[in-house]
Amino acid sequence: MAQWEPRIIVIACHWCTYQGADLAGSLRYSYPPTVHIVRVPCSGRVEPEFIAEALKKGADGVYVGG
Amino acid sequence: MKTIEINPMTRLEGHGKIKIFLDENGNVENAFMQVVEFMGYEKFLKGMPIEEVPRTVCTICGV
Amino acid sequence: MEEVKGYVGNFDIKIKKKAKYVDWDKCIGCGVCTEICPVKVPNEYNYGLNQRRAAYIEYPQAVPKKAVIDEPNCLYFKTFKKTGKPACQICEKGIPAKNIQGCPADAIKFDDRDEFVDIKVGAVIIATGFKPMSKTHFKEYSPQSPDVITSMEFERILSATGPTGGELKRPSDGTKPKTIAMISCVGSRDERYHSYCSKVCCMYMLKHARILKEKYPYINLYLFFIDVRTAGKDFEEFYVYTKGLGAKIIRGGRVSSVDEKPNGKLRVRGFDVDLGSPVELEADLVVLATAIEPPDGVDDIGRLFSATCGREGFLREVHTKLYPVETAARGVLIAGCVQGPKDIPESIAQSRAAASSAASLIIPGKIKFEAIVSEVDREKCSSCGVCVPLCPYSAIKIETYKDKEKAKIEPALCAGCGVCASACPSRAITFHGFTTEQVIEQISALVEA
Amino acid sequence: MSKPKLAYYLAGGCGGCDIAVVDLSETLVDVALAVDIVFWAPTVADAKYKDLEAMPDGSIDVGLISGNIRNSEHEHIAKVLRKKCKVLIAFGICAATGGIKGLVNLYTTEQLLDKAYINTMSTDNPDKVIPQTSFVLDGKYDLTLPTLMDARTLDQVVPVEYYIGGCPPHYDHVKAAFTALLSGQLPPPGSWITMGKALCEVCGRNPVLQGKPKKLATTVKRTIEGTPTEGACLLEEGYLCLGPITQGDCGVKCPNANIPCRGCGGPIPGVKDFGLRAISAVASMIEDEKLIDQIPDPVHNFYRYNLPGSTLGKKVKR
Repeated sequence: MAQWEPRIIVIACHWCTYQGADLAGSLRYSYPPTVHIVRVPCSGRVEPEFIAEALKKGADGVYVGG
Repeated sequence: MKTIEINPMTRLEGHGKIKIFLDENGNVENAFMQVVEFMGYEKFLKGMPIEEVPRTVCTICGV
Repeated sequence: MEEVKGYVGNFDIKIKKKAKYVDWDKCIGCGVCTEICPVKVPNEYNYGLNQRRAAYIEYPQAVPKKAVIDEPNCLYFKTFKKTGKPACQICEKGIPAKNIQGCPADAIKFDDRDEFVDIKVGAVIIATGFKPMSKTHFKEYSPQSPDVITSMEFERILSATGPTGGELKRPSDGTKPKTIAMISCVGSRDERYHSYCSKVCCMYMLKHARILKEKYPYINLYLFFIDVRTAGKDFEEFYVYTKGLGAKIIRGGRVSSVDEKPNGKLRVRGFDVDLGSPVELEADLVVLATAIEPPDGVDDIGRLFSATCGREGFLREVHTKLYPVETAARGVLIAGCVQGPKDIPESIAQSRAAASSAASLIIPGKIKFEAIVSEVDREKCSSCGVCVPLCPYSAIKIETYKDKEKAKIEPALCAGCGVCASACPSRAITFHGFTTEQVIEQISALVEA
Repeated sequence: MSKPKLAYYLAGGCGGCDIAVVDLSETLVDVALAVDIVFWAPTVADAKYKDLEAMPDGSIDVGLISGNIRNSEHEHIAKVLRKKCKVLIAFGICAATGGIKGLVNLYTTEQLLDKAYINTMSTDNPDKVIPQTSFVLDGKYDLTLPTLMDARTLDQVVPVEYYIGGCPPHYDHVKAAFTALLSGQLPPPGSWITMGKALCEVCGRNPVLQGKPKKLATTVKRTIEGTPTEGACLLEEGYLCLGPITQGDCGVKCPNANIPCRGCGGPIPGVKDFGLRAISAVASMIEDEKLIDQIPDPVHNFYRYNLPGSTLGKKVKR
């Protein structure tokens, strides 16, 4: 059986974290396929509801970057 | 054994029922008043600032 | 700058013009008052290396070349405040007993008041320059010695209009220095103060060296560098040429100390990587290339315009490469050292970029906005006011709507961060493009995928 | 036309909502004349569950349920009422979002029973007897009790047409709701029968209504600390009033008495999770993020009336 990988939702600020993820992509770094990125215009746009919803729907972790 | 169940007990706040057991002659052999409600304030108030408690516990019974 | 209202295309700015106590319409810039005024104070323009009068013209090339009276130091005002009686007035009336005439243009105006000017502009360029770091921070370099000076002070000493009239003199005793040591990176590239490189010091130190060596070839010149940074067109050539003139370049990290010696000389101790050993020399004058710092009050100006400062205190551009002169506040542009240390060619290039960005912003007469902005549904708004102090761009105002005070977002000011929509307790604010439902759907789809 | 039929059931509540209806006083007489109350248990009428079960499906026009759904009996009667009623209303904050009694979701049933029946200083229960769902006494008396469950809101058990907030709803609010019900002027199903706006919009302490901006709180205070400035916004003063998030049908009773709102009016329409919105709003109103550590007892503060109805609903219990 494949090793369990946590399912992580990343809520990424358009101006920094998302750019960082983009840069990671252009540098051909890899990250696990269980990490999913949601772009928001600013980490100020993150509502507590987003985090709670992700966890409730079954995410193992939420990473807010901004 | 014949039984009579009064469910719910009315004209009061809080849930209760009465179960009466009758013998062969139709006389009451035994009767039980059961409280079906359970709240748990003892536990879930833990940690609440003391000044908030009075206006919280008034919901134990609102009548 | 007293007050800023409005937004790109419609700034209303209130500017305070300080009272000058000289009628500039009459002043002819003759300088009589600056000679007869009896009060002497340190001259800020020359970093206190000489003195000016309380009535003065800021610097010889000042435009317009008009005199002002320095109220806190002027005898007239000092006496007037204490006794309620006018005194001195020499600048106005002269000293008749000694046959000295006062202002020939009758321009002195002791009853001058601060003026407020309101202007309407479409865009703003902030170019408030920089501040050279003070030498007082560097105890290891004997800042108490008058012969330890900053490069800016040295620049004034070398200037023909400077405190010495362009003559090379030690500030302490007025003798001509025979050995000069210059130290780079004082406060820059130093974790204790500023981690950044001030960028221009290497080149202006070489410039000073070249001026000195061309004018006074017999002077011993020691330039201490961590390393010599000459990136830029013709800069390396300049460096090679200056070295050829006989300026001695010592590379090898920071100078460890400058000490005053009883004979009035300064002992400089450092390390030379080329020799691989410590070096020590006696100098008559030590010049510290202190760091370029953000100008005083830059954060206040930034706040007035909702432009943000970076970690080092310089105003921050939106994007280093793509939006180098734009700030987070639309219509507010930056140029020069207020954005970060830079040299003159770069400042000019940047200011021209800022000027053309401003022009292209306002000339069309219309401005396009991003559709990604927040909007208040005022029917739903509960007037709670949570959003107003939250907006980093001051785009939310309270406005009467159907007899109740409701929030209103000015789309021209909204930068599309969405903070208000996230915080709105009534869910009355919609952030177009990233609505709560949209983001939650995205999250749900990704979690369930 | 016959009079509309009304049913009222108190599930896991305290009866305060029943009293709010009784508080209508003279108006209640008009209401009682205008409607036919077919069931009101256990508080006011003598109706029994079996009477209710015997009624034809869809025969009741309006059913009101107050209290949350806490055990199998509540769940059963809620389902029965759903069948019998054309319109079902979650009456009061317990039915709508879970209420104070919904805080049981912070613990397991075992933990709660342990505290109530075994583990307190004043309890004398050497045999550690706790209530059982079924029990046969002396081999012949067959007794049953409903099964305790996590608290749920009414709409987590059966579909609900309307919601009314308040702990309990203010009688003026009840009056307005009854008037709307009897006149048939009802909002679309799924709505709250409320003003739909936050307490702030009717609060005399709200500086915004006077055209002044609301200032950020520079301290966080408990209700017992100091006295609020007269007429000043409690939130500005650091009292963590939940007025901005709570529907203001109550007549601003608490803030008018210098007591910060705790959210019994329920969330503003469009808000799914009151607690999270409250956290977001309060966090937005605090000047320094270090103050967040000073918020006393966040779970009881933000989730006092709405834990079962919130997104997470309960504490994960292992």
